[in-house]
Amino acid sequence: MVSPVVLIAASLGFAFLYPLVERLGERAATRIALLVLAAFAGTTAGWTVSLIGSGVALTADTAGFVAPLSIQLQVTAVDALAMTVVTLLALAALVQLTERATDRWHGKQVVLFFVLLLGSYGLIMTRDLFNVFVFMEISGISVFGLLSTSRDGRVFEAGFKYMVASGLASVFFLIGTAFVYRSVGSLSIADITAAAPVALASPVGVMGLLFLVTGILIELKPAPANGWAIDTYQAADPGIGALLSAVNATAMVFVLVRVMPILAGASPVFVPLVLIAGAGAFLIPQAQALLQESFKRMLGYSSVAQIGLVVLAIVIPAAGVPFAGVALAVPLVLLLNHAVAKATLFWIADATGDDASGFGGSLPASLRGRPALLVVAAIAVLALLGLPPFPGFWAKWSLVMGLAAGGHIGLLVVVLLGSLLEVVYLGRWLIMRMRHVDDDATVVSQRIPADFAESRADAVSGAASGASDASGAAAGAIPVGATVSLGLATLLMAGASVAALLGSGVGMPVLIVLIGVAAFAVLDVLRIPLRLQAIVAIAGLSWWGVSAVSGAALTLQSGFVLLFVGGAVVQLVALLARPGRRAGLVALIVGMVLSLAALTAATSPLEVFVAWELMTLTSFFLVVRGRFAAAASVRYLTFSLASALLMLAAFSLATAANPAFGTGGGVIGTLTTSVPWAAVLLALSVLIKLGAIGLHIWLPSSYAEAEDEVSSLASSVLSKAGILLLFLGAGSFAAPLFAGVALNQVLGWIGVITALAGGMMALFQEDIKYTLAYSSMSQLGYMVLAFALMSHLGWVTALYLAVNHLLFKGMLFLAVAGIVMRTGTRLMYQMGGLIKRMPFSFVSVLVGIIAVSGVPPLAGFGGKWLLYTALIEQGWYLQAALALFSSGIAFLYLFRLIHSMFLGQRKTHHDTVTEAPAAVLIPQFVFLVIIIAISMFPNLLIKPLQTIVEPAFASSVRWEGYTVISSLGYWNGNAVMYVVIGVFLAPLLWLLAVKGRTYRVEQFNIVFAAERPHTPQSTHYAYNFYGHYQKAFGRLLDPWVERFWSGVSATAGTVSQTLRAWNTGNPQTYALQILLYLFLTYLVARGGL
Amino acid sequence: MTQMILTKALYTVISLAVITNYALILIGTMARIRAKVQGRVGQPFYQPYIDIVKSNAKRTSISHGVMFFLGPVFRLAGGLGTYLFIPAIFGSVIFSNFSFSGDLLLMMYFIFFGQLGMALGAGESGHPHSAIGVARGLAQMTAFELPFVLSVVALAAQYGTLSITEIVAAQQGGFTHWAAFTNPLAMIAGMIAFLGMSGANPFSVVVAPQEIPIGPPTEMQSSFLGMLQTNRAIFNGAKMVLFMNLFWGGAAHENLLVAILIMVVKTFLIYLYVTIVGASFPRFKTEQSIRFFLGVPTVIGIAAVVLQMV
Amino acid sequence: MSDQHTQTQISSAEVHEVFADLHTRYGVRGLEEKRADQAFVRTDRDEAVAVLTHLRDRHGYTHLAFLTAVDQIEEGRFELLYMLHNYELRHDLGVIVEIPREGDGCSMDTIHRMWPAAATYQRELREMFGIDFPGSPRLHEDFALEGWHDLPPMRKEFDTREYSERTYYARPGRTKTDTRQHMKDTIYPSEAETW
Amino acid sequence: MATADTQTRRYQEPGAPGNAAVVNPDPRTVTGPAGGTGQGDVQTVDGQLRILTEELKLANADLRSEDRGNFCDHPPEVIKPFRAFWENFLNWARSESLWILGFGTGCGAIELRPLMTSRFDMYQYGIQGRPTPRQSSVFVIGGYASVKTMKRIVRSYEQMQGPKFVLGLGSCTINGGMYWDSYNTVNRLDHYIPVDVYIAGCMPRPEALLAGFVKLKEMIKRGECEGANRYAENFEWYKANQKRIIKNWDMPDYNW
Amino acid sequence: MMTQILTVLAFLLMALGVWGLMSRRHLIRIIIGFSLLDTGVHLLLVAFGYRSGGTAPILSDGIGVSGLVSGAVDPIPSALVLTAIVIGLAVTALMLSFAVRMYARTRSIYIDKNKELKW
Repeated sequence: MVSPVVLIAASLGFAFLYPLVERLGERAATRIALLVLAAFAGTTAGWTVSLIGSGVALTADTAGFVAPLSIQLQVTAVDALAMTVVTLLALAALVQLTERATDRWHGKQVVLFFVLLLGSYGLIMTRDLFNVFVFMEISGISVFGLLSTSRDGRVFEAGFKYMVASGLASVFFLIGTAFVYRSVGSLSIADITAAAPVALASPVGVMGLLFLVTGILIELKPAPANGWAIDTYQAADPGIGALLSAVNATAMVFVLVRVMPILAGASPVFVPLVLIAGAGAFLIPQAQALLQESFKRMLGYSSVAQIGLVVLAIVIPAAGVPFAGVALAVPLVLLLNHAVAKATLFWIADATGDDASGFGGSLPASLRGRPALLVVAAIAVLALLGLPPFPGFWAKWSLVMGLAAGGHIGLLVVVLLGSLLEVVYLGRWLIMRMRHVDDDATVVSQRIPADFAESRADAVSGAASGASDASGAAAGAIPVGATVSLGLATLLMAGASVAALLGSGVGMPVLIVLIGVAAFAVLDVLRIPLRLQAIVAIAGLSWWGVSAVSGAALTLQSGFVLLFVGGAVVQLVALLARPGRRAGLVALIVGMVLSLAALTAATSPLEVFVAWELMTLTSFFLVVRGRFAAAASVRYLTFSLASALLMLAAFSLATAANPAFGTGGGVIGTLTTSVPWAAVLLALSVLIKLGAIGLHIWLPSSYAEAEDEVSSLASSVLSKAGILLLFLGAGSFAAPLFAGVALNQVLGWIGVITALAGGMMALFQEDIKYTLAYSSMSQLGYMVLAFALMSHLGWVTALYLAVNHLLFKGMLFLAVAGIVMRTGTRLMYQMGGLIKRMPFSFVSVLVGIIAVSGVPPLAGFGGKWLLYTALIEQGWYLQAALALFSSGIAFLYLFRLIHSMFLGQRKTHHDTVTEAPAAVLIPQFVFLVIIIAISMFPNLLIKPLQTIVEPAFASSVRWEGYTVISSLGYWNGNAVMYVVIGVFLAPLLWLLAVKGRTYRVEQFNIVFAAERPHTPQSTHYAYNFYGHYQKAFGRLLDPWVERFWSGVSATAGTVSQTLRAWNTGNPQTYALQILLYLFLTYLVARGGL
Repeated sequence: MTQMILTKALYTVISLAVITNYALILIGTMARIRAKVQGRVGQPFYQPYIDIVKSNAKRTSISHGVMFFLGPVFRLAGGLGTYLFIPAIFGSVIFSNFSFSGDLLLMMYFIFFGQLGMALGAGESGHPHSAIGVARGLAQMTAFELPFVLSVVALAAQYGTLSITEIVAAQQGGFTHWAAFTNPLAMIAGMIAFLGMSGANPFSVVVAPQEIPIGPPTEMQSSFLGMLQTNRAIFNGAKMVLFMNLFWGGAAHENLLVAILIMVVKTFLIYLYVTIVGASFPRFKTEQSIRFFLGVPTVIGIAAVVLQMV
Repeated sequence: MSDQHTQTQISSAEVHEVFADLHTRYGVRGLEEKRADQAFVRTDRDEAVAVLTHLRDRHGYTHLAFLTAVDQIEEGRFELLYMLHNYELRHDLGVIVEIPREGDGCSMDTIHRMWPAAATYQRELREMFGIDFPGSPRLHEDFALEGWHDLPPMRKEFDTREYSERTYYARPGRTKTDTRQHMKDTIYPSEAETW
Repeated sequence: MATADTQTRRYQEPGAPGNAAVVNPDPRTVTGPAGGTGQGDVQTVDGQLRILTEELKLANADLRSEDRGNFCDHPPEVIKPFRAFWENFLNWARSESLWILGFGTGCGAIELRPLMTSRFDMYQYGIQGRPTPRQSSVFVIGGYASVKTMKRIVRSYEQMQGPKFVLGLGSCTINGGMYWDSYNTVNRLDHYIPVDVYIAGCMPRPEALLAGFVKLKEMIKRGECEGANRYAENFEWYKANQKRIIKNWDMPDYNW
Repeated sequence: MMTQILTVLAFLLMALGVWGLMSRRHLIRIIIGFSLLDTGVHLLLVAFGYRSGGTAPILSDGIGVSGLVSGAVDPIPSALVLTAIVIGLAVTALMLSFAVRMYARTRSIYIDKNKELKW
């Protein structure tokens, strides 16, 4: 095996030789440099393989002595792995760097680059304290040198600050080293570690170690003493930034890893000290990054934050499922995940030349129309956010589990909060890059032209244009070098992800999600048209769904699989109406459906969470495709991931209390926890996903601004995930929480208020998709209410409502999709009179709204009957009354919907509108037939649902023929249907018999106070249809929730503003901050003043 | 089986004939009583019949489309259905109608059936006033629905059932057993809601003839109008019978004719109450009536429900 | 109080003062004092707008009560009458402007910029007399008549009876009786004595 | 009833000028719709007046082209009454349920109001007001009809569903009354819409109006009020008359 | 004793350096302060390696390895200091060069005119 010394020597040697090599010509020299790097990579990879196999470390002593006299270099498997990744990233970085370098700097840059590499290797391998200092300085000097090659003139200022700070850090480190040496008499880390409990436990020793660790921490750029580092990231060329973040920082972390045993041995104060430092370093920059206007600076904040997280992970023994038992696996994976992702992002900033960040319509949509780059960027961002299937996810999971298991609740909060902030700014960046060029990223509610003018262009939904046509962003060619670097990094990430995924122990369903997405992504790459993809997806999903449930008994799991897969398959037919290609659409839909299915099949909390996250991600990328969905998808991502993080917290708390938590899977009550807080967090998480009142502000715009087919899927299928989770966690909610009030009672009230508020808000929407979105919110409220009853009838109702909602909301959204497709507007008052042009759509909407509003004889009434019976049975009288009231409200907005679109006056320019395409109609009529069937024969649906609920509750209703009888009342859907047919036919026949000659006249042939109507626009009563309702309720209808969240957002902004003002840009301030940091560590170590 | 169906059909026809004729005569009589109060001769008590015949005798009619055509059919079907889901006379086989198909909840939701159909028909007429009337009507409907629902829930809680027959059964044995006296708060809330339901003053803004000529049926004429007039009678009858059943002990006697007489008297009084209130108060604006219903009557309803809970 | 309100606050001398001012400035002539609170003056077409502006801004005649025209067909001209009112003095001042009846001369400067309401009067005058007010808003839209194509009906050369007979199918057999006489003779013969 | 009759007689002596009491002029006897060169002749303006196209659809030629699709183009049709007994029964119902269109076309409308009061109590005769032409069966033309109002009268009349009846109230509807030589008031209402009963006077009192209604009821019961059919039969003639005076015809040829 | 004096001196020097670093606006003076700080640290290292009365840790013929171990001052700090001085020099040089570039860019040698990057 190659000795570690060789690597150091080779780096140094090559750096010195490079000027000679350069004489061979620039290209040749670059190639040789790359070859050398490749050889390094081969070496380190070789080490990794053999060391993992053997499990021992590779040691080399220099200068012919043995330790402690000599400087010892040592490589463990972890080190080797890190070095491999660092080398590979360096390889990628070199490609990128040499291409971007100016002539003036070219050769020198390579030399400095190799010196930096040398320093990094050294930092990782050395086991000598002073040698650490040397390598630190070597890295530092090479970084300063590299910095000065940047194009941005401000880099000197930044570099100067860096030098001051790094100089101070060196001083601390040296002082510390000196103290340690004085106390121990050796510089070998192994010796010091051994001697630490005795020799360094004295105040002097601790003082020395304090200097030492502060020096190391400063080098790790911990907030709040890291302004200089941020400035550097901002000013440096992105390539250099990538090196700094990926290579240098990674190596520095290893110093801490080396020193940690010494610290831990010397004094118990150091572990909390480093934990606090790590927590601060993680949380503060996340907050500071919120308002950044420079992407590089934002990445800088993110980098330092990530290192903070790694520092935390180094200290906390992780107890989660993945990588259990492998020492340092969590920090290492976090670190490497960060290194690769961050380098990628820096290179993307370089490739697109786009250094803007923040949120606003003027920002460039620089990734639009560059699918490959977008995928790479998305992977990097997701990996950085610690989302599955990227390695960081598993590490974060373990870390959080470890935190909970260790009882570090405060740190848990810090990690989750920091992660959420990171989601906000990184997600925002990604969304702004990939948004449609027309989108000014302000759309979170309906848009109505100020003059009520008919303007087609304005209101055309995203669906009308699609993603593929958008190429407004000037897509300059990406340099070859960047392509190679990004490709390499992405491959690295992909490989790591696959490895981590396979090692994580998650089951097949989760893997199938990824395989599905990947398969359809391949179809996209092969430029297969959308229709073909849709057919493949329909066939595949049908086959998969059938094979998943065939033969299985009807349980919650198979029931929901049927619901998810069946609902999605039917709606996928609508995609056949869209010609051309839509990159990613089918892949993401398939991914979403499969992840929903995976959710049902999950057998451990980890699997549940992975499936949940995958569902969130796929749906997020579906939502963001909408033409004006930027602002909406920011909300969607933020709230969805907040929900996920809450769930993570809940799971970690529950697992900490009960290691057997959540194993089993797919049955009611799997996720039952007896920890009250875990139950509350779980409920909150689900409530966010269900758009419960107060947490709903993401829902309307996300559903409405997504593409039309996506809206339909999201509203009808996706929204049921929350319901599934409620059932999975069912047992958690019944236990009394405080003052004898159980969580389910709170849930019930939240449910009914959501139902009412959603309906109220739907009343006043002009935009049809917003109406339906709010309607979904309201309907989900009903489901929560029914579920919260915790009774047999309640649960049957919840499931019944879920099925019913899937059917009618799918129908309505698809019908609306067809109408929007044909009329080119989403504003209801711009439609009207379409019944004659689109009769089939009308029938579908009519049946849909009858089903929603619960008017007998259609199936909706079954849901209402069950609901009120269940509510009154449980003594929830007021809830029952409120639910009935909101069902009246539902009737109102639904009538408005059908009236404004189909009845009233048809606009002259809609005279030639044709019926929606068959592909859009077919799924609607499939649903319609199902609705009619279960209306005629309610037992077809209710009985299976009873079977599903049976394991939890004994049946409380009985059947007599078609009559379902509860303790309160009865309902015979079949008889009602016949009576209705009877009472309908009798008057109809009478009318046909007695009516005189009937003339079919047009809509303008109305009595109009002896005038004639002027134009259809001025005759169609649709705008502000329920103005009087608004008037009656007055201030009650003010957007309180919106205001609250705006307040939260503004507060976060203020906090961020305040925090970032700390980084004044003055090196002297920074120096002072570093001194204060030292003082602070001293205070923490002392345990206060 | 066939015989059973035929018998049921016959009973249905009898039941419908009784309620239709009774309600028509009631409307005519009430108009005449109102005229007398105003010092007029007033229209003949059979004027509603003439009007319906006249409407149906129109030689031409116009239709704005399928939904316009079907709107009155829906409306009448809603009225018929509402009546047919209520057991009109307690204990009578002939007048039990189709109450076996569902309970109070079915009836409450079936009211929407006719409203929806009519609203659709009115909507397709393309007349803005129709749409305005519908918007007002629906808004007002949801508003009075709240006190009504509260009173119904209070009743359901009181009697532990949602079956109308059982609610009536529980009220037998003297007027002190009537829900009106055992649960007066629910009765008050329900009877106030009934004012809104009947659409008389002060809640007649839906049809406001001067402002939005006649509201939803602005475009309805000829046979369509005739159906609406018929429905007005049946639907009114159904609602009065419902309220009689819910709060006023229903109509029960071993002798069917006496039972019908009881029904006639009780519904007459209920209708008289609506007429008196209607004659005494001016019309509310929509938002005023919404606020009204969501105010005092709702509070009374909540009180009724809370009384059942404690 | 109410007396003060109804009584004019201006003396004849003051009216003369105003007139003198207008006379010297714009050559306004022909002062006629019809009542204590009402006077008329005449001015030339070219000076009219200036006179009106002056009256409005300097003499407090801020209100345009009405604007109408009188067809002086015998003299071949229209008399436009701008009736102004002074709220403080409670005084009406009519400004009479003579314009030719025929041809291009049958037009007048618009005053809708001084009194926006004047536009409506001017529309009416355009429709009923055919007087043009170039620049006045919506001047050529129908005002009281819908789709009138004949001579402007208020011009005296327009024979309304002839037009009616030509257009509206007079019912034969219509006789004309003096109403007063008819009532005396036929309807209320007994009461007629008491009138 | 008797009171009303007496009062009618009291103020409407037959033979008085313009006091045609109750007349029922048939337009065909005055100026026939077919041919003729007299004063009441159809003046086809430049031969442009074509109401019906070859397919017997209304041409709606005066509408803007984009408006045409918004209106029905079916011409009115004559609808034969039923036979003896049944039609008599229906006519009885029609006569006992007279719903007036609430459209005061002229100053005479003021005389309609007292009918609702307790003193005259029109309800006892089965008469009541209705705010929309769709549901009304009687159109009371309240006095003079200017050209502008005529346009609205035509619209509203056509929007009523047959059988429908017209009461001409006041002398102006008969021969123009005091506006007989006005440039914008029609002289003979029956040239534009079929009139069933005229009530002469300027103004007639409510009693006269009631007498007119009674007369109308009698006529309906006798089956004499076929104005709607007359209108359909002589549609082109009526239309020509209407279009002759209504110059800006921005409505369909038949308003349905 | 010597060690203590040297240590105190080293810390004084460091304090002086820090003071210079923190209080001066002129870039060159800051760098001088920085150098003082460095020197202080070097002194500290030397002080920690000092052994009272010890000889220079030079391996010569007169003194054997054992004598060196017992009699000489600790050689490692000295070696470290040598390295540190070299590194310090390099850093100082870089700092100076950066200062020059900063001056070239902003035409100001004062630190508060050279803080474009912030927040």
